[in-house]
Formats: sequence, structure tokens, C-alpha cells
Amino acid sequence: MNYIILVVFLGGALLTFFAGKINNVLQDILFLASILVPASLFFAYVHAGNIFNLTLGGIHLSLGINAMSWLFALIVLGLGSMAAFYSVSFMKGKERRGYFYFNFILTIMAMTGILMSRDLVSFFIFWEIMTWSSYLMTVYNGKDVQTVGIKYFVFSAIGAYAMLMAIVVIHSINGSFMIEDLVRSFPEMPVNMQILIPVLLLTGFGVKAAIMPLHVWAPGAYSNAPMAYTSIFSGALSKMGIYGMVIVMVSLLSYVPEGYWFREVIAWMGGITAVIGTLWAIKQDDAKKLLAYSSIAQLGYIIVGIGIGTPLAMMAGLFLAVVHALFKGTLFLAVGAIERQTGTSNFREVTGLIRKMPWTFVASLISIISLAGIPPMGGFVGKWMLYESLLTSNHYLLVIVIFFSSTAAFLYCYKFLFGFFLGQEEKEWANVKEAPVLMVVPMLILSFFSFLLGTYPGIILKPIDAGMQYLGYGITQNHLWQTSVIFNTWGNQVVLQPLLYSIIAIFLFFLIFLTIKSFKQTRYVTTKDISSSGEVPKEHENLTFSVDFMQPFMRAVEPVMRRQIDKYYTGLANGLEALFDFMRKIYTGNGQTYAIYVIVFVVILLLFKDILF
Amino acid sequence: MVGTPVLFIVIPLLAAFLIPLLGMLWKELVRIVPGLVLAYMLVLSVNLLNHVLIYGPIVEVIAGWRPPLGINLVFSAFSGFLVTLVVFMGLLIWVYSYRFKRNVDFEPAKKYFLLLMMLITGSVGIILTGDIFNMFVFIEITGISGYALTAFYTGRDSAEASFKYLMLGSIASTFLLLAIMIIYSQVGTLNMADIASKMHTIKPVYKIISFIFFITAIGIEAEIFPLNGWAPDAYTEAPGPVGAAFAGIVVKASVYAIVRYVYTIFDLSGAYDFLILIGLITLIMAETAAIRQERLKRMLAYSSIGQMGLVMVAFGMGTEEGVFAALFMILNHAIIKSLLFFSGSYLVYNSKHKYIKEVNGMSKYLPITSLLFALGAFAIVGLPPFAGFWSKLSMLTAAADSNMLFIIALVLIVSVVELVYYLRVVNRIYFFNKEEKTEPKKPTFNALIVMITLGALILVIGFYPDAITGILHKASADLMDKGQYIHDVLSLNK
Amino acid sequence: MNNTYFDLLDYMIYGTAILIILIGLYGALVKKSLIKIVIGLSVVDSGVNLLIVAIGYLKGGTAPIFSPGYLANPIKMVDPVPQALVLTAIVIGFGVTAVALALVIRLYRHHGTLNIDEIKDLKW
Amino acid sequence: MKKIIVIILLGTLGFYTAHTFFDIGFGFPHFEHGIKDVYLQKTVSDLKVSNTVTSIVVNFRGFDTLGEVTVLFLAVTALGGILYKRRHEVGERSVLFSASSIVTSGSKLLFPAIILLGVYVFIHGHLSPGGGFQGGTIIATGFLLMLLTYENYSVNHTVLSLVESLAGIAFAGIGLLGFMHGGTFLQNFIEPGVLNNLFSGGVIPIIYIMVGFKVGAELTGVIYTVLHEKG
Amino acid sequence: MNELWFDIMGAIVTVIVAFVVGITYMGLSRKITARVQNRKGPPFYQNFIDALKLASKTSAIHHGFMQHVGPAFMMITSIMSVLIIPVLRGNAWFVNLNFHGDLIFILYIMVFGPLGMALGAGQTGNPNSAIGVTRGLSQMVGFEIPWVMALVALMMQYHTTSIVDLMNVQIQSGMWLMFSSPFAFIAAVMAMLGMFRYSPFDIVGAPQELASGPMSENGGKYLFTLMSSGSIFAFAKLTLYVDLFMGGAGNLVELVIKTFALYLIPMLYGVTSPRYRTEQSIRWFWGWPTFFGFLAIIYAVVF
Repeated sequence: MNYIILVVFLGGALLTFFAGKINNVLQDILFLASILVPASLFFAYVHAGNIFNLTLGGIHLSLGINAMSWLFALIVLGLGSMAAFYSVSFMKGKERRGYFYFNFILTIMAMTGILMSRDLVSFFIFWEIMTWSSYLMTVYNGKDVQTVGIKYFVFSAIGAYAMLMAIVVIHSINGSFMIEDLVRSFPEMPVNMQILIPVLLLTGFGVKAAIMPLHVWAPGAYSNAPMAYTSIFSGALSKMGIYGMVIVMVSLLSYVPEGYWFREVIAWMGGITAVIGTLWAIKQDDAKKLLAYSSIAQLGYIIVGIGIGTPLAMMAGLFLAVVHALFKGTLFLAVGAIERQTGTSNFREVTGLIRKMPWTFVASLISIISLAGIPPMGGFVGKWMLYESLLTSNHYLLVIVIFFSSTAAFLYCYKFLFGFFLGQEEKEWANVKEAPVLMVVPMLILSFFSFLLGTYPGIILKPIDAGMQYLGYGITQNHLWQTSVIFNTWGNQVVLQPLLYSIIAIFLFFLIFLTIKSFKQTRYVTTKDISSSGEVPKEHENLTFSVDFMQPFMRAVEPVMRRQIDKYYTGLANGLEALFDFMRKIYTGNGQTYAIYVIVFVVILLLFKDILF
Repeated sequence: MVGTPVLFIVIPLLAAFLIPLLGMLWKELVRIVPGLVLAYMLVLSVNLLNHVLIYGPIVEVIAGWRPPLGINLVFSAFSGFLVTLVVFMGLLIWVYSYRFKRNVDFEPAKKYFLLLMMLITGSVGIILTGDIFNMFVFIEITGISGYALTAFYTGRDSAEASFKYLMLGSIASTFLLLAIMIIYSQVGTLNMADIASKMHTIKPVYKIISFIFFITAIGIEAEIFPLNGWAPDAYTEAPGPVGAAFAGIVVKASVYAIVRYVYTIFDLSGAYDFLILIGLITLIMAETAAIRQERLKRMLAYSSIGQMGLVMVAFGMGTEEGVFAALFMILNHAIIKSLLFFSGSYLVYNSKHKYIKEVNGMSKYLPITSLLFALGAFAIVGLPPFAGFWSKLSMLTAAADSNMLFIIALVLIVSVVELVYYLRVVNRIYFFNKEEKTEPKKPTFNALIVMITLGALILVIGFYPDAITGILHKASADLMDKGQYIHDVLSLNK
Repeated sequence: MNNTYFDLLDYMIYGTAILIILIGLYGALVKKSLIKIVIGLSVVDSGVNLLIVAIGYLKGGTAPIFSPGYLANPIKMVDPVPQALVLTAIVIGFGVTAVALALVIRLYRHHGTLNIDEIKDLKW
Repeated sequence: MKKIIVIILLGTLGFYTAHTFFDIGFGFPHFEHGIKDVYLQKTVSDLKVSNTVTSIVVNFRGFDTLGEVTVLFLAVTALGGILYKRRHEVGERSVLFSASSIVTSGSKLLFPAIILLGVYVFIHGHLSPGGGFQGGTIIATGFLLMLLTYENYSVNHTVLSLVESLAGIAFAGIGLLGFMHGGTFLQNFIEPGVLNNLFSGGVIPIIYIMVGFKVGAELTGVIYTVLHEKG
Repeated sequence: MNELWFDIMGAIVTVIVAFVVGITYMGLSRKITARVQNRKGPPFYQNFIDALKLASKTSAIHHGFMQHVGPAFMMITSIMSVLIIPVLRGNAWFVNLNFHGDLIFILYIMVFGPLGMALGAGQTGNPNSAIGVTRGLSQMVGFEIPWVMALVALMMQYHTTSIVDLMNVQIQSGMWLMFSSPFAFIAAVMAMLGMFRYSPFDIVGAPQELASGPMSENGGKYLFTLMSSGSIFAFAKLTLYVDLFMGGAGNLVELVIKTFALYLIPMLYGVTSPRYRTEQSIRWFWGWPTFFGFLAIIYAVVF
């Protein structure tokens, strides 16, 4: 069954690509079918038992699913299906639909493949397919391909090659590519290998998870891809890095003494990533960039959780991973909707869409609240568990770092909502319509799930629990969660259900109070009708506040922002290119010089013949 | 059995001598006959290879004198595989250029096809022969055909490139002769197997010096740094298919020669490390030079040189895995780089200087060619699920098994560089707007067929590498077994 | 190998051959004129050929020809193999030189000069 | 600067090469059980050819010779390809000054003699020093003389290439006949006859004659092509 | 069912108490500020009157949906925090949701309101509101750091995140945490200065510049809701401090005394100070308060 799913994906991708030559509607239907059919096949038929073995090129490949990958497959296929519905409407009337659909399906296939891989080679193959299909999406717009696109691919390649090196090193030690064998033999490996292999693997996964020094590709890539795709890109694709990290951190490193240092370092890198991502997100004026940096920051939290690695922390990390997919997927979809309806995603241009696109706003609001980690949304549960786990595992400073980043996140959360939906309703955007139903419904569904998980985290904690048991955590982590109650390891708890009811009750009470009271006398006025310092402003006065939105805060953190990792990378790349340019001058173009090189070569060999041979 | 290895040489030679006469009868024959010959060679090599894989190597003697006396040809799994590859590529190049030369006069066309055929024959000869002096002759045949083909287009700077090639080639033959003579003066024989069996009697210093001369001479053809000054020029200025022929055929034969010397004839242990060393230097220098190129073919040329460096690194490991990886890379490189040359030369067909920037926006005009170029670019940097991945994986696995972590890291870093420049071109094809006024030239039907065949091969090997790995394993085992080679050749009693 | 006796002639023949090679190489590597370079390359060929023939020489040996009325003792004959090889090498050298000269003509036609320093349009 | 570097480099190279060859030694056999002893023995006993060099060139290592002939053939082809011009671009032969009558008359006299000498040399290749290559070269010299002497002397190109091709085909064809007859390519399938007779040595003289024709025709072709080149 | 009604009644009582106490404090603060500045000032019950007036007024205009939602969100924060923070030790009426949330939950629910209010303010389209909001959020990032550090120190030291447990610790040991964890207390109090937004940290409202900032477009029922939620929230925060550092309160009188004593700190500090710029304010919080926060954590780790 496993491989049939992949084959259906692949065939679907090709069919969809070519169907575009015949009929657009047919293409749409095929596209949806080739996402949904394998997805439903997956959930209906695939379970931990079935393993598909194959020998290719003398290498034993094996596909199968386990509890951990099932969890991630849930993210991938769930978010993938939603984004697929959205895409159909999103891509209407755009060019290169076949290209988009093809790569979309291929990415989903590759991610499913990664999750099914039981050996490192097929893991790597799918990993690379994922990389290039996502690269092709990154350059879909044809904008900044030589900078942003190349940067993405170069970083991905560095990561992938680090991984590849690890894979071959593992093979040279083990004689096997199976992940199980690696896990089994890892504790007996020599110490230098115990350090080298995780470092290489973590580099590989860290790139996709946009961990701190390797994150510079993410803002450009996330914002350049079509938004329908970026929701998967950020929501699901980056989780593949997380998935890999989970395997490394838990299955390998928890059995060796060096693991402690790895955990600390990774957790701290995650923390720093979170801070940097947040600060940069605040600075952005483009919603896509903002969300991209926000994704980096959110992935930082997840990495912290996985890095700490205590049961609660791991649970927090995985829970955050699920929730992040939900809310960041929604937000990117919302930006896509706004961009489609208005033609821009820049806060400086778009304002006051709340009345034009109410449903998009509702979805965004819920997701933003979830992102900010405020109860009663899903994000809070993840954050709560993360803090508790940090506290109970004595990471005092890390808590502060995370908390700082999480508080600063409110700034961009607000900026997002205010920039698009609130503020002055300019005439320019008076004719904007709500996005088509097919785009709004997936967003609402996703945001509904973020809401649901805020009160009933048990729904998703159950599979997480199963996955963690598969990884070798204690028999069950039931002492950490019930359907609607979460505990920390000190025994403190948060009971979500009564809190939610209270919140809803208070909210409804006051909402009704505010609405009903003198309802008749209250009338709606436009945003131009305000008192500014006691005066009523004229029609033509510009009351839109969107430039340098967070300037005071930026001024406060300016010393930190001055140093950009990106600049160092660019400097390195330019320096290298200059060096290469210099080096190639050795090919002078003069035939005689080349002949002299030959003689030089011979003479050098003759002089050093005793050393060389 | 449909023939013997000697037919690989004789049939094309006969045809070559016949072509001027046939051309007098019917002009079209000068185009058709080489193709028929190549097709025949392909059939022959496939049949022989099948035979060899089952029954063991065929050793053919010439003029009825058994090996130490006469010249012999060895069609083993290793050389047979390479011959098949070379002939296959040759046939594709012929198909590709069949109509390509329509707009060229009859006289040059005659010469083009004749020289192309001889280029392939020379390479086949290098691979098949079991005699070092005979190898020299074939190297010269290849060389002269190469010089002439490089200078084929009179309109360009091709003579300059060709002259550089010739100059280095001439120096190469000097060193080759010196090396042969040093060997001959010590063992009194020119037969490879015989030399190999007597190698232990030679004083080490002679061994080393003759090896140095050998490696210099063949290194020039095999494009190792710093002996490869001619290569980028020749690739750039030669007609597109000839560039593919250099990358896919001539270099392969030269690498074969190096490998034969290192693995079979000489018993220098330092030679393996030396291969790794020069392979790495070549790889780094070529790939870094490629990233800054302004001309498409020149970039492909440097890339090709770099790939050969990688192949040499793999051969330098001296393990069967390494050889397997190297052969796999040779195969993939032949297929993929030819595809890149084929499609690339259409992308810049009508531009004068073949600048990379002239491929901008070509995807709108030449969709299939562009797609195939992109496929080739993706494959050559080793992205799965295309063919290049498997060879890269096997190469790295072999390196890891030989505990060469530093080399793995270096190779991978260089791969990133390679990735960058290929992606830049692909991005230009797809995402830039066309600026130049030059008319894109539609590929001819033949060219399309060839390119699609190559593209399909990339996919087939990518998805089902087992199609080829069986042969490769046998071939690499064959190369590693030096004693068997000597035995096969010398025990032949006729 | 055995180097028991010292004779100036031994050194002279090898030495001359090697000197010719070096002179040829010097011409090919330093001279600016393409014609001189080609000449240098063929001088190198001659030197190599001389060296090859010298390798097969046997002191007091006869030509490897079994003519009637001629002392036909295979032991005292010089080595015929290098001579055969030289024959081939000469012809190949001739072919290469011919092609080289043709290229020089082409280069002159195209660039209007024979100075190799001015013929480097293809570089880097 | 460049000169000094080159001199230093060549000096080092020369030193090592000279050292090696001096060490190898001159004028005495360097090895035992070499192939040359077998050649010297078999050329008389099996091939009945008195010139060992010829027997090596044509029979023992005949394959090399085939390649060598091919190289020449290719050189001619390459020359034509490299110097190819469209018809209207072909120039006249350039001659600085015309030859004096002594030269013209002398050349006319000498030409048949040269050709005859050439033919003699390649026909007796298996008996005495010389052979196809040498003879062919001598014939080409004759043509060179005529071409230099007479401004409007011309060689029929078609005939040249016909000779060239036919000789080559004959060489390869004889080789193939040997293949059919004896199982190996270039096999000496004709009874060798008696040592030191003109008709001895089986196919060796035939091949060498073919080589002579071929070489003569090719060298002439080269000279002719280059002479018609206007700088 | 009775229990549910009992809970609801208890909650209502708690809210009313919080409202009354909070609004009185606000009135008192105006009075005291005036006195320090040598003015007469309004009577301490002035805010009651204001609230009643606002509640009875008819709001003529609104700018949209979010303007309703914003104050409601603000109310969620205030009431939820006062319900979760233990107001009185062991009094059944005031138990409410004490055992359903912990410190982290409080921390997050406490930022919900400001964000909601900010959204409501954003809807009005008044640029002053938005500027005020950005300042407020920025400042919040500033003072949350020392505040969280103080809380982390406490939580580390006593291995609990529950406020009730922390209160019980103080009862059992007989020593208030402000004495047993002095640095945490100092950091927390410094953070409190920002939390109450008195001068010099009144950059959000900044009457002179921003026309009271986020509030500026709100009147009538909206302002009433915001104002009452503000007073409840102030009370909740003070109660939290009392619970954490002063051992909580056994009865209402004790609670009022303790909270008022705490309330005087930001009020009196602010009376004489001119307003900071936003970045100055942020940097101030990242200076000494954060230093004390560090000391608190080190103290908690060492002891």
C-alpha cells in the first residue's frame, strides 16, 4: 500500500501537468484527486504494520510508517488537502498552472515519502525531491530567482549534502542504510563518529527547520513562493526538518553521553532563532516576509522543545509543530487571499479590509491569537507546555529568552492584523471583495482546529503520545495530559475546559452588552469620522498609520539588529566568487602558457617523485 | 557471436577509406555510411558484451602472433562496457548531427562525418588495445580527428582552440613515446599484460619516471589540471556535437588509459593517492572556474573537466566500490553532459559569442529543449531521482568506506558550487526575459529524438539503476582482477 | 642497470637526443611565431625519434636484415623493434605537423598575425 | 623572465631525462627474453622475410601500421577540412619567381628517376632497408619537385584520392582476407616462399606496396593542398 | 447544578469587589497625585461618578465590529485574571478558578486584553490610537522581561507554578517571599512600574501627545467597559503581587491594606518623574530591573 500512494501521487502529478493542455477544469479535478485520493488511502489503509521492501541499485530500501511519522503525515496531508482546495481557486486564471500543480503534488509526495522512509537512502531521495520541487515553487514568480532562489537551493544543498555525508559515513560504519540499524549501533560507535554524525544530520535538518545560522534563506523563499504553497512550505515542509531532528535528538543522542551537550546547544540555538526571527518579523513591512520571519521564530520554539527533550518538552515541541502548521498555514493562506484580491501584500499599501474581507479576518484573528500563544487557542497549550518543561528541567535563562521572543511576537501579531484589516479604510480598496468560498473555507476549517486544540489538546496529544512511545519514551505520558487538562512534571495543571467556558461566557456577555445597549441610537460611521485631537479631520487628510510602525521598539533593539547574519553570508559568497574569478585567470588563453604548465607539471612530479610515489 | 573485437577497428577504417569513393557515387552516402558503421558497431558491442558477461573476456590476437609478440585486443567486461558506451554515444552524436550539417557544403560534410567516425574509432581502439604502443597510435588518431573537428567551423576562433589542443597533444605524444621507450628498454616488450607481469623486475626509479611521463601525456587528453588548458577552448569552439563527443567519448577513453596504467600495468601504490590528489585539484579548479564563465559551452566544458576530476578521485580509491562508482559516473556523465551539450548548443544556436545571458527566456521558444537542459542540469548535480544521484551516492559511499571523510566534504562543497552555476543558467532559461534579437533555432527532428532519448535514459537510470549496475559490478570486478587479466592475455595459445 | 664502463659516446648520443628535445621544447615554449613553434614541435619529434633508435642500439651490432652473404647472427643484431616504432612515430609526427601548419595558415587568415601572444581570444 | 623560467624548467626536465637514460646505458642489451629475439628468429623461419623491421612493421605489428596509415589519411582529410574554402575563395598558387630553364629541364629528367627509385624502394621493402613509407615519401618528393618547378603543374585530385582510398581498402581488405582465411586479422595467409626472393614473405610485400601507394598519394595530397593556400 | 450556581455567584461577588476596590484606588491615585503636585484634586469617589456617567450615556457612533469585540476581550482578561488569582486565602466565595490555571496562564491571559483593546482601537482608524498601541506593546516587551525573571526565580525556587502553592509556601515558612526572595521582589516591583503605566511610563496614554491614545475614539459604553475592566485588572495585578510576595490575604481588610501599600509604589514613583520616550522606557526596563531579575534567578539557583 505504501508505494501505491507514492505512485498515485506521481502519476497524478504527471496527469495533472498534462491535463492542463486539454482543459482547465479537468486539471483542477485531477489535481484535487491526486492529493485527496492518496491522502484518504493513507489514512484508510496505511498502518504501522505494512512495510514495503525494495532493492534498487544494490541498496535495500524500505517504506513503512510508524506512530511518529503518522503524526507528521497528519500535518502534511491535512494541511496539504486544505491548501489544495485553496489552490484551485487561488490559481484560477494564473499562468503556469501545470507547473504549480505538478510541484505541489510532488512536494506532498516527497514529504509523504520522507515520512515513510525506513532507510536513509530513500529518506534522502525524497528529501531532495522535496527540496527541488519546493525550489521550483520558490522561483514560481520569476522574481529574484538568482538571489533568493539560489540562496534557498544553496542552503538546502549544503544541508542535504551534510546529510548525505552523514549517510555514507553511517553506511561505512554499519554497512547498512536502515534507520533501525543506525539507532541500534549508534551507542557503540566511536566517540568522534557519535559527534560527527549528529552534527551533520542536524545541519541537514536545521536548514529546513531554519535554525539560526542557517535560516537566512527562509524569508525570501517563503515570501517568494505562491502563498497557497507557502502555507505548506512553512506549515509542513519545515516540519520535515523537525521530524528529522526528533529522530536524531531522541533516537540517537539520548543514548550517548554527548547527547547532553547536543541538547543544550540545540535548545539554545532554537531560543536564539526565536528571538532573531521575532525581531526581524517586527521590522517587516511585507506580510509575507513578516510571516516568514515569524515562521523562523516559531520553528525556534519547536526546536527548543525538541532540544530539551524531556517528555513534556518533546510533547510541547510536537504539539507546537502541529499547531504551527494550523495557524501559520491559515495566515499564509489569508495573505494569499488578500494578495489575490488587492494585488499587494504590503502593510504600507493595504489597510482597513475588515469590512471587505470579514471571513478572512476572522480566520486571521483566530490564527494570530493562536500564534501569540494566548488562551484559549491551540498556541497557548503548546507554549504552556514549553514553559513548564523548561522550568521543570531547570533552563532558567532559556525561559526568559523564549518569553522575550514570545512577548515581542505580540508586536508583529498586532501589526499583521492592524496593517491589513484595521486602520483607515482607504478609498483605493473600497471595491475589494471577499475571497472565493473555496479559499475562505479551508482557512476557516484550519482556524477552527486551532481553536479546538486550545481546549481539547488531547485530540492531538494522543497521537503525539503514541509517537513518543514509538521513539522510546516511557510507556505512556498520560500523567502529562488528559483530553482537556495538561500537567507539568511538578504536578501543576491547567484545566482548559472551565477556563474556556468562562472566557466564552464573559466574552459573550460583554459583547452582547456592548452591542445591545443603546443599539438603536448607535450608528456606524466610517473611519474618517473620528476626532483627532478634538478636531474632525477632513476627507483628504491622510490618517493612515503604517510607515515605521514599530519604530520605537526598533530603536530600542537597534544594536542587535545591526548585525545581520545574511550580510556575512553575502560577503562570503562575493569573496568566494572574486577568488574564483581570480583563480580562473590561470587559464590565460595563451597556448604557450598551457604548454609551460605541462612542463611545470612534469618537473614538479619529477622533483617530488619520492614523496608522491 | 556476431564478430570479433577487431571489427571495431577494421570496419570503420574500411568505411573511412571508402567514403571518398562513395561520395563520388552519391553524396548522401557520406552522411549515411558512418551512421551505418556506428550502428553496426553498437550491435556488435552489445552482442559481445552479452557474451563477455557470461563467458569471460575475449582476447583477440592480430596477425596470428600470440600476445607478447603480436598486438592483441582485449574485450573484457570493463573495456567492453566502455566500448559499448562510447559507441552508443557516437551513434547518438551521429543521429544528432545528421541534419545539423545540412547547411554545410558537401566537402566539409564528408570530412565531418569521416572525422567523427574516426574519433570514435580511435577512442574504441584506445580502450580495446592491449599494447602500449598501439595505444599511442590510437591516441594520435583520436587526436588528429579531434584537432580537425575542433577547427571545423571556419567562422569562429576555432583554429586557435585547435592549435592549443594540437600543441599540447604534440607535447603529450613526446612524453608518451619517452615513457614507452623507458618501459621497453627495461622489459623488452610492449604488451600490457607482459609488462605487468614483468613490472616487478624494473628498478623503481624507471617505473616512477615512466609513470610520470605517462600520466602527463594521457593527462593532457584526460583533462587533468593543469594540463587541461586546451579543453575549455576546444569544447567552446568545436561544433556542439563534437563538444559532446569530447566529453562523452574522448575523455572517457583517456581516463580508461590512465586507469589501465594505474591498475594493471604499474604497481605503484602511490599512484592511487596521486590520482585522488590530481582528481581533487582538477575538480576544484574546474568547478570554481566554471562558476564565473560567461559562455555557456565554456561553462559546460569546465563542468565536464570537474566531473572527470571526480571520476579520477573515485578511481583513486583503489577499491572495487570506487571503480564501480567511477564507472557509474562515467556512464552518467556521458549521458548527461551530452544532453547538456546538445540542448545547450540549440539554446545559444544563433548567437555569435554563445554567452550565457543569451539563453534568457528561451523556455518560451524552445520548451522541450529547455526542459531537457533543465533535466540535465538537475541530473548532473546529483539530485534524485535522476541518474546522477546514484553515481554520486555510490562514489560517496565508496569514499566513506575508504575512510576519506575530508574528501567527501570537499567533493560535496564543490558540488554546491556546481549547483549554483547550473541553477543560474536554468533560472535564466525559465525566468528571465529575452533581450537579444537573435532568432531561436528550432531543433531538428533528429536532434530532438536524440535529446529525448538521453533524457529518457536519465530518468530510467534514475528510477531503475539496477538496469545498469549489474554490468558495472562485473566491469569493476574485472578491472580489479589484475592477475586474471595477465593470465587471460598471456595464456592464450594460438 | 649495468653501467660498468664509461664512454663519452654513450653520453653523446643520448645527450644529443635529449638536447634536441630540449631545444625543440624551448622553441615551442618561448618563441612567439607560430611557425617557429611548429618547427620546435617537430624538432622535439626528431629528438624523440633519435632517442628511441638509440635505445635499441647494440655496440658492434648489425642491421636486422638477413641478406645473403651477410653475417646473419641474430645475437649481434641491433634491436629492430625501436626502428619499427620510430617509423610509425615519424609518420605520425608528420601528420601532426601537417595539421599544425594548416592551422597556422587558418590562424593567419583569421587574425592576420603569427604572434601567439596576440592570438588569445579564448581565455579564462 | 619567461625565458629564464622555461630554461630552468627544461634544465630540470633534461637533467632527469638524461639521468634516466644514462642510467639505462647505451649499446648493450638491457633485458633478457625480450620480444626482439623472437622477432629476429621468426622473421626468417616463419615469414621468410629478410628485413626484420619490415616484418615487424607489416606483420607482427601490422595493426600499428594500419593505424599509422589512418593517421596520414586523417591528416590529409583534416588538412582539407581545416583549409576548406568555398569555391570562389580558392586562390591561385603563389610562386615568388619562376624556375630557370636548368631547373625545369633537370626536373623533367629527374622526375621519372625519382618515381622509379620510390617504386623500387617500396617493392623491395621486405628484402632491403626501406619499404612502403620510404618509397612513398620518395615518390612524393618527385611530385614536390615538379610542383615547385612548374607553376601550372597540377595533380588530379580525384586520382589521388582514388589511389589513397583504394590502397587503404586493399590494406584493410587483405587484413580481412587473412581474418577469413586464418582466423586472425592481417594473418599471413599466402605461402611465404623462399627467403630473399622478391616474391616471398606472403602478404607482406603486397601490403607494403599498398602502403607505398597510399603514402605517396597522401603526401602529394598534403603538399598540393598546402601549396594552393594563399596566406 | 447548585455548585455551578455557587461558582457563578462567587465569581460575580469577586468581580464586584475587584471593581469597587480597583476604581477606588484609581480615584485615590488621582487625589494623591494632585496633593503631591500641590493641587486640590478630585474627590476619591470621582471615578465612580465617571463610570456611572459613562455607563448611562448613549453612544452615538461606532466604527465597526472590532470596537465591540475589543472591550469584550479586555474584559475577558480582567475577569479571568481576577477569577484565577486567589483573592482571599481559603474563602469559598473567592475560590473561583484558582485551581484551574497557573502563573504561565496568568501571564498569557494578562496580555490578551491589551491586545484586544488594541484591536478595538485599531478599528477606529484613529492614528493616535495606533501609535499608542505600538508604544504600549513595545513597553510591554520591556517590562515583561524583569517581571518574568522574577516569576521564574520564584517558580524555580519553590518548584511550583501554582499561585496557591506559592502562597502556601509563605504560610508554612512564615516568611513572605519579598523577604526570602528579595531580588525577585525588587525586579517584580520595578516591572510593576511599567505595568501600571504611571509617569514616567505613561507613554501609552500620553494625554498631551496622543489624546489618551488607544482610548481616544471610545466613549460611553465602550469607555465604561474599558475603564471598569482597567480597574478590575489593576486590582487583579495588585492581588497577584500580594499573593506572590506578601503571603496573600486572609480577609478583605488585610488585602486592601497590602494592595494599597503596593499601589503606592508606582503611583509615588511616577508623581515626580517626567515621561520617558518609548525606547528609553524599554531600555530602562532592560537595565536595572533585568539585572535584579538575574540576581533573583542566581539567588534562586544558589539557594
